[in-house]
Amino acid sequence: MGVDTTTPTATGTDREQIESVVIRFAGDSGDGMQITGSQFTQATALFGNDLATFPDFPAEIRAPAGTTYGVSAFQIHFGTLNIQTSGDAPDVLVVMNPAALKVNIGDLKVGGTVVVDTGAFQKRNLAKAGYDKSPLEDDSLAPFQVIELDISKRTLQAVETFDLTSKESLRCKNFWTLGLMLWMYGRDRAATVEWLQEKFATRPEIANANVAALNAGHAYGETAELSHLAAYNVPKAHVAPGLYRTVTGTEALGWGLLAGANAAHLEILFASYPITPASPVLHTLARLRAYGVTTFQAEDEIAAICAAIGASFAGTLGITSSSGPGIALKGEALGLAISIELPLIVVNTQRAGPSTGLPTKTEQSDLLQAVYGRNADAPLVVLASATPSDCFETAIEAVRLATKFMTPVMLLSDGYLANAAEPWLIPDASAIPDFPVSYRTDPKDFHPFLRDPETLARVWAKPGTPGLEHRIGGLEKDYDSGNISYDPDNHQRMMETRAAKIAGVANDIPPQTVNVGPEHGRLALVGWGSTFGAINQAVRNAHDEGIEVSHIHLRYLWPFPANLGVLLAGFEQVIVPEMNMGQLVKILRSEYLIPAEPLTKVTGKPFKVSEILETIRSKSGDCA
Amino acid sequence: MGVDTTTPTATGTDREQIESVVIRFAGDSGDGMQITGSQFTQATALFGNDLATFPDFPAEIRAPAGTTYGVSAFQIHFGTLNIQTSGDAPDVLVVMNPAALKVNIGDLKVGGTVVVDTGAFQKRNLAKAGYDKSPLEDDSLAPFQVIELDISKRTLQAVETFDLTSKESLRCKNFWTLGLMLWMYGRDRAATVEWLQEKFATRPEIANANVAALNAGHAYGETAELSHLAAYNVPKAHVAPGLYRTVTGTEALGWGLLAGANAAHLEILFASYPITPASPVLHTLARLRAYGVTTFQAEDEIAAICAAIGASFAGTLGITSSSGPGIALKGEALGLAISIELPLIVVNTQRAGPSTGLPTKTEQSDLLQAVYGRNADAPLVVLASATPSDCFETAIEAVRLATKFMTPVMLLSDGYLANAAEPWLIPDASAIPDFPVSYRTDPKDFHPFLRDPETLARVWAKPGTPGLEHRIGGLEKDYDSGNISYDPDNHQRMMETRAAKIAGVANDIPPQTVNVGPEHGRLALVGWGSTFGAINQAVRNAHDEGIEVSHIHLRYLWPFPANLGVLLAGFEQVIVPEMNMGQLVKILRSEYLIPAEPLTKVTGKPFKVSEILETIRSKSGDCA
Amino acid sequence: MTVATNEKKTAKDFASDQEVRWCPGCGDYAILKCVQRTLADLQVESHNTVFVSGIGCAARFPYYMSTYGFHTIHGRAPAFATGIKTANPELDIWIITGDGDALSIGGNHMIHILRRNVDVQIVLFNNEIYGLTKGQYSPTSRRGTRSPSTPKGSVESPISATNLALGAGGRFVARSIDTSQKHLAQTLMRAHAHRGASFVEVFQNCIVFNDKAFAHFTEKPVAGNNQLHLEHGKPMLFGADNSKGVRIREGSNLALEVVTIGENGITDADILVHDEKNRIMATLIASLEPPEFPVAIGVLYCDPKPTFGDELTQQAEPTTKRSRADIQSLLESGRTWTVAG
Amino acid sequence: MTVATNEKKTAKDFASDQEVRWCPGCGDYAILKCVQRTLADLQVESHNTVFVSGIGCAARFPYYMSTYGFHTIHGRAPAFATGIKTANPELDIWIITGDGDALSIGGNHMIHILRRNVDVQIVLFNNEIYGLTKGQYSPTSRRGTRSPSTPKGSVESPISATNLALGAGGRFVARSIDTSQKHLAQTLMRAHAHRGASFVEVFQNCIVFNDKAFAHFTEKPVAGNNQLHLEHGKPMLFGADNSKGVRIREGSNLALEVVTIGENGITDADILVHDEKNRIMATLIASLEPPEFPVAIGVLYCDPKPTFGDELTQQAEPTTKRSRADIQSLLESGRTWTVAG
Ligand SMILES: Cc1ncc(C[n+]2csc(CCOP(=O)(O)OP(=O)(O)O)c2C)c(N)n1
Ligand SMILES: Cc1ncc(C[n+]2csc(CCOP(=O)(O)OP(=O)(O)O)c2C)c(N)n1
Ligand code: SF4
Ligand code: SF4
Ligand SMILES: [Mg+2]
Ligand SMILES: [Mg+2]
Repeated sequence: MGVDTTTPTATGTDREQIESVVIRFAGDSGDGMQITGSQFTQATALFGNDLATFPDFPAEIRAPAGTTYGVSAFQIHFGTLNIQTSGDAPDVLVVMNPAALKVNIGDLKVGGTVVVDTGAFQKRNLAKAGYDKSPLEDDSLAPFQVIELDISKRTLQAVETFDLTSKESLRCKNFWTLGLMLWMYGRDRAATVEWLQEKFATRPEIANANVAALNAGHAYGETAELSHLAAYNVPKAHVAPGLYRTVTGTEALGWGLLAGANAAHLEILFASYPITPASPVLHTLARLRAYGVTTFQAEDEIAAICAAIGASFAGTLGITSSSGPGIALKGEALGLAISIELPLIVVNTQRAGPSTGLPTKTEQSDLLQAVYGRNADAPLVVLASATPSDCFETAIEAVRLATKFMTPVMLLSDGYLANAAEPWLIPDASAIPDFPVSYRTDPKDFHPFLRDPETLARVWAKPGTPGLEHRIGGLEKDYDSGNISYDPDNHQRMMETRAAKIAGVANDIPPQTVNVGPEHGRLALVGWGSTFGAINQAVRNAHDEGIEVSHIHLRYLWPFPANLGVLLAGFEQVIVPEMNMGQLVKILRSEYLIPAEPLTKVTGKPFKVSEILETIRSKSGDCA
Repeated sequence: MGVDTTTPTATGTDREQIESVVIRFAGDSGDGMQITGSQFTQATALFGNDLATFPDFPAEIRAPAGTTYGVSAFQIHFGTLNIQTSGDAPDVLVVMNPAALKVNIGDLKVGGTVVVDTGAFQKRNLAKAGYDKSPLEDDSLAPFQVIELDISKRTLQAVETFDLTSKESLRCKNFWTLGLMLWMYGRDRAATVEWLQEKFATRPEIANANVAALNAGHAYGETAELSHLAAYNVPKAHVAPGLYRTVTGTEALGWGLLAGANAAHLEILFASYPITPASPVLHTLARLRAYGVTTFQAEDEIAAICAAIGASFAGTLGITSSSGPGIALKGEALGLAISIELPLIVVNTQRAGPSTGLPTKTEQSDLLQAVYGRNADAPLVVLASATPSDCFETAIEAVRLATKFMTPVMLLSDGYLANAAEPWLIPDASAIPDFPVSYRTDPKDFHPFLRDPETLARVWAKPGTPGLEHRIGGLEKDYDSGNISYDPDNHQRMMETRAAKIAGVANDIPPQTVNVGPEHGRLALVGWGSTFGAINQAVRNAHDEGIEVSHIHLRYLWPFPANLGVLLAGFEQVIVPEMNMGQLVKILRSEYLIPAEPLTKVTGKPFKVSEILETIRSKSGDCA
Repeated sequence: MTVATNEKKTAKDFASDQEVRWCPGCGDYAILKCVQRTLADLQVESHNTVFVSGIGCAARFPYYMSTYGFHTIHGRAPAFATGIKTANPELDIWIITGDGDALSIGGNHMIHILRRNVDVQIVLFNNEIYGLTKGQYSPTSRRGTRSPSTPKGSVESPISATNLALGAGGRFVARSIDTSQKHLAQTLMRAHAHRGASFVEVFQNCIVFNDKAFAHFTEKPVAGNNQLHLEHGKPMLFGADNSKGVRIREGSNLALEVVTIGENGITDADILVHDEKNRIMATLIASLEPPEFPVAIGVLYCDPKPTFGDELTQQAEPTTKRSRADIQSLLESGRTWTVAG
Repeated sequence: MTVATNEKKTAKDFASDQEVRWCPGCGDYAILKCVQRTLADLQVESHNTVFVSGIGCAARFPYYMSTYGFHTIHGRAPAFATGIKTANPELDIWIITGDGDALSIGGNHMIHILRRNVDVQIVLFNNEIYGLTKGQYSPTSRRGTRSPSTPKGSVESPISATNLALGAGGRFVARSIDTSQKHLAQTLMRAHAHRGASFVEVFQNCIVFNDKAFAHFTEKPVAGNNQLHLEHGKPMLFGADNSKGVRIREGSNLALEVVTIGENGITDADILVHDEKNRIMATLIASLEPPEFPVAIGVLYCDPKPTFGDELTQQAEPTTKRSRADIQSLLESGRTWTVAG
């Protein structure tokens, strides 16, 4: 291809400088919107913006073309400043067909831009989307800037010299669109060209046609006869120097587990049963065999956790992973792991419930299940990740705590985090502190429930070790020998010991800090998990408005950091925004007897910054 | 048999009158102590005492004879006044072998009486029990009144005329013992004789031999040369007039489910998988086919709850039952039942955990699991029974709420309640209010999520009804059509509706009352479940000591009665005694922000009255 | 919503008003059409018919039927169906399930519903893949299947749905193909006619994640040589003009071989005659696989015995005790005593 | 605690210090003794041996062994064992399970460990009852079993453990009897020798809740006529002086019959020769039952194939990437960019 794809100049156009923008690409499941979005993300990351993304898939694998429920969307928020969320509402909406317009137009900011492929607005598609007449022909789009382009036709023209079927040709239209958008924001095409050439290595004609479409879209921008086709410049973000990549929560979590196991000097048995949106963690780890990771797709979730516990019994790090309904199935076995005090990590990529619920939508409604969802008093450690890159950190921390305290750790992620991407300053792997496990080998005075007097962790004695043969199980064990014991006082003692061990984790984790705002004052927003970005941004915006408010983000959900009670007591009001009906708020109220109040949202969608900001405004009014 | 067994006279003995007594029968698993205990209970009930019992089985089916872990015990507390618990400590201990002495002597009140079968105190048995020398020969029993009798030998003599093997003959010794104890407390033998004749109808020689042993034991008392063999009179209790029987929690619960279904005009499908201590509920209902109860022993707990939900879908009352670990397995399916809003009753006969724990011991540690133990926000109704006879009432109430609100109801019992017996004023079945369900039949404007505007319950439309064909499932449903809906706002609305429906149950249940003591004041003890008796007695005793304290017993654990918050706010201190590590206390603190404090016990044994009384004393000191 | 009338129902009457949302080209469409047509042929009452499913692409099926439907949870449809049928034996129940739903998470419920012989029709859409979760290998996937969870290929041997069903004590075991509409309809009819648990494995093409998994015996050009259509009492002939057949290899201790009629003096009489009441024969032919053998299609085994429901009904007293007085007597059963007022 | 030494170990060395707590007279005692003796005969290392069990009377077994032991939860032992074996393929793993544990709640895990052919020995103590929960009928209980949950007798047909194992794809399926110490020991030896999932059903008497369930073929006087001891390559003879045999009934389409040597000209040569590599033959003889037939005892089927572990190992690269630098390269894989300082 003779066209130079590397220089993102905007010849002949005056680029307007803006600080940040939110773009949503929307089209049919078959239109390749996720690819368009991730390629745009890649180019934007390489350009040097900070960014956050939100891919939003339909529940159906491949819904019939043109239907509203088959619409797939990808939103990216990027800019010069710190980008915390994928954006409340798009500034720009790119729609590839009427259904995509129908589903998404309601979200577009008033005055925002909508780019429409008019070529897809035929009668049949309009009807499928439920339009009686074309919205392009009435004034329903009046509040917006509409850029009508026959992308379909222009794509076909761009690729007509290639030997493709007409279906194949039309499939290139997402790259035409991408080309145009890359031009519009002055981004480089080189990475996409490279990606296409690699992806379609065995079918170069497909690669070349897509590159041609990409370039044609770009060229269309350059030479656009349309005066209303503005171009923008979103300057690089000022971020710490170093080597970056984009990372999704899933990747970071998988790699974090590996890095943690590496620090613990352990191999991993990762046993799981597929379930949306948790399966990609399994897929990520399945590719890491050479790193000492064995993955096992079990016959169900129960078998998966049991195999993981078996692996931990054998001296490997057992990990299992699922989403809400699958986690529910693991409760009984989790109780066993707690009772026999073996390290285990249970990853829960939460989704919207109850029951099957909205499997592809996000929610953080499994906190109570994590903390309490088993028979009897069976305490464990619960952590949650805040952002895609934080998944890496929390996964390492999960391994550290599981092995140090010989305990199951529940690590909470969610559907939003799992799929969202952000730029990541790649950590220095050699700087991760080592925390090698030490197995018991000495038969002298051995019994399996010998405890470290400080952590109360029991010894880890793995089969294969001469002289340490022992039997464990879910019946109550004698404190002093590990044998079965029905003694009433021993049961009391063991219950207290298990509780004390987990409570003691509070002394092994960093004290809770305030992320933004004063250490005490009128109002604190306490959050956990993937609401981090939205809360953080809202609190910053509130500061800009002169409102005094603090953001406290909890990574440790059970036990809480030792100072949390005192910290929260320093605020007149505590608001707990959660994507559930109010779960953390229940635990905080119960533990600390503070009148914390919930701010809940259960639409299957992340919080908007504005929703939280509004609450801050009204609550700070309350205080004043 | 020529002996008159009907007159409980104590010729030639002056009976000392006492108000109440606690007797514990203890022996080898093979010694028939449970039968002895229940026969004594029967006779005592017929005599007219109030009573409470506590059978305590070993975990092993039939542990080797003579071992300490093979000891089986049965405790009965009976008297003239209201008997609330099976007694803190026995006044009289009857032991059939050294192991039974070893295990139980520590519980006997100082100055109490121990009746010993010296015939079982041979070397071998002493050794098996871990005695170096016979405790009858040192002064270890000095604090007690010891009645040494060679019961074994006397039994053999009593039955020698019957054609039994020597093993069979010796097996009669529990009836000899029973005869003696019946004499000692002036109880009638007739019921036991009748029971024996019925039980061994096909083997009359066994029946007759046991009757002979019974009579011989009784006669031994009558004619006892031993002056220290005192006889007692425990006068009848002053109880409401009417027809009585003894009832265990299991029987009452099973019959209550039936009575509830009858009031709802429903048949029952009771689907369960055996597990200690829940299986007897299955066994009880398996005998009620003629009453419209079908029982189904499923392949596992998951299949059991699914079959029960299926039955409810089909228009029958689906019930499932298990204990902690089995309930954990039902979490996922329970979420479905909540999501599709069908009536369902889940009975949890709790046992000591975590994991397999102490399967034959009691605990009430599944409250958090009941309220929160599922993925996502999935609210249901939780009730708990207080006493064996209360199991009947709560079971009816569970059916009423499940059908009225189209919701799963979790009904909590425990191992203690299930096995404990008490006298029961048989209720008037015709007085149970009718609450017939009405199925939807009208196809007009039908959809499956049409709601009663007041209760928010959806319609119950059962397959087989023409014109009401519909599809339901665990995916989120459209509020207005019941079809699958991925709409964000609809999800929010449905979440709120499900929560509001369950919250609304609070308005359909009686306001919380105070069981004993003032309506507000210094100190309230708030309990739930089988701790009722111990708390109640402790509070009454405290009153006798002049301490101001109230007892509030919760039948409704979720939602709470509407007035509970206000009621509790009226007390300076709230103490929550629970046989767990503190569960209800967490929920109360979180809901009402009151500084309720736990009083916990996790030994696998019920609270003693004295343990609670002590806490009352020290807490009332705190207030003063 | 369909109100029962006396008019003859057509396939359309069994379609719900919900849009069908499988991938274009998915084999599920053909099965749906065939089931709707079969119900019309049977003239069943839609209000007495219940479709029960677990979770998966296949399990969306009930939403597309105008009958009663219950989309339950993953793997548990047989348990729900057992409850429904036990509660109301009049209902005509179809279980729709996938290979993951039925044989991975749901394997236990499947073997137990077969063992109990609950009177339902079970239709297993076997696409040898987890469709809904985007293409992981399943228990029926062939060894070496590359999937997101097995990037280097799966190492497990697939389970045979029919062999498992036979091993579990199933009394009706059959096989058909999504696109073989006539054969599928006949097989579903047979399944419906059988009282007891009828197990039908349907080879179903997942065009997105496992396209052409069955092409080697379902595609027109190879179908004749690679499908053995079973008929009770008929010799097991196949191929062009029924020129080939299957027989027990002589002196082989129960192994089969393919022979050609006319070659080496072989006549129709040498060919194994299908006896659908013979469980061992069913077991033998269930394992036949190309290239050496054709795939056996049709009713492998059908040997009815009393159903779970029949036995329950037969054993149980009818419900005679419905009144409050009956409850009262129950409460008063056993030993009682009166405390005078 | 047993420290490995070079001295010859005896059965006693495999007993733990815990008191055995089954009911006096329980068949479990005999199996325990036999397993301990077999381990001594095999001279295995107790520290490399792991006994894994679920819940039930049988499942208490590990506590009584001096090896490593894991008493897990009800029905899931095969899943735990799969994890243990996959984590450390050097370990020698025995699964001890009951008929409820293995075939009721645990049926799914059982069929999947067999299908995957994980290299373990599975010993199923079949007493046709739930012992630990006090006597409810189990999936192997015969129809009509009166139990606390079936006061009028069970209505379900029992599942055949061996047929299910064969149907699930098990590669080693055998049967023995608690009290037949020699036979049981031999069978356990064979199971241990087989690489892959070895499934051994042991008929075990529950003296308390199901006494004499197997007496009709295990008690001395009837054992000869009612037990068929299988040996690979040997004709299926049984009875006094091996006077009877089993053969395929002529013209029967795969049905068996009992014949008497010498009668009607029948000789040893007419008798079916046991071929333990023949799955169909195993399926046929697994179903034989008194009074018409003897019960087949011994190795019904043994046809090894690569184990799950072998295949995993063979497929996988060895773990070469253990250093922090390897982790670093992984994090830096794919597209990266540098932001200058
Ligand atoms: C408890 C639970 N575990 C896992 C899942 C995720 N899941 C849904 S369908 C499915 C398997 C689908 O495969 P199959 O049954 O073969 O049906 P298909 O989609 O191929 O028709 C899985 C693993 C779930 N929904 N619930
Ligand atoms: C999850 C769970 N469900 C049920 C039980 C109760 N339970 C324990 S053992 C058992 C069955 C025992 O039967 P089997 O496996 O045949 O063993 P046996 O006692 O006869 O040796 C049951 C139902 C349990 N412990 N856990
Ligand atoms: S993923 Fe496969 S099985 Fe599922 S709908 Fe698409 S083509 Fe059909
Ligand atoms: S109940 Fe039966 S199986 Fe269990 S220990 Fe006793 S005799 Fe053995
Ligand atoms: Mg499939
Ligand atoms: Mg058993």
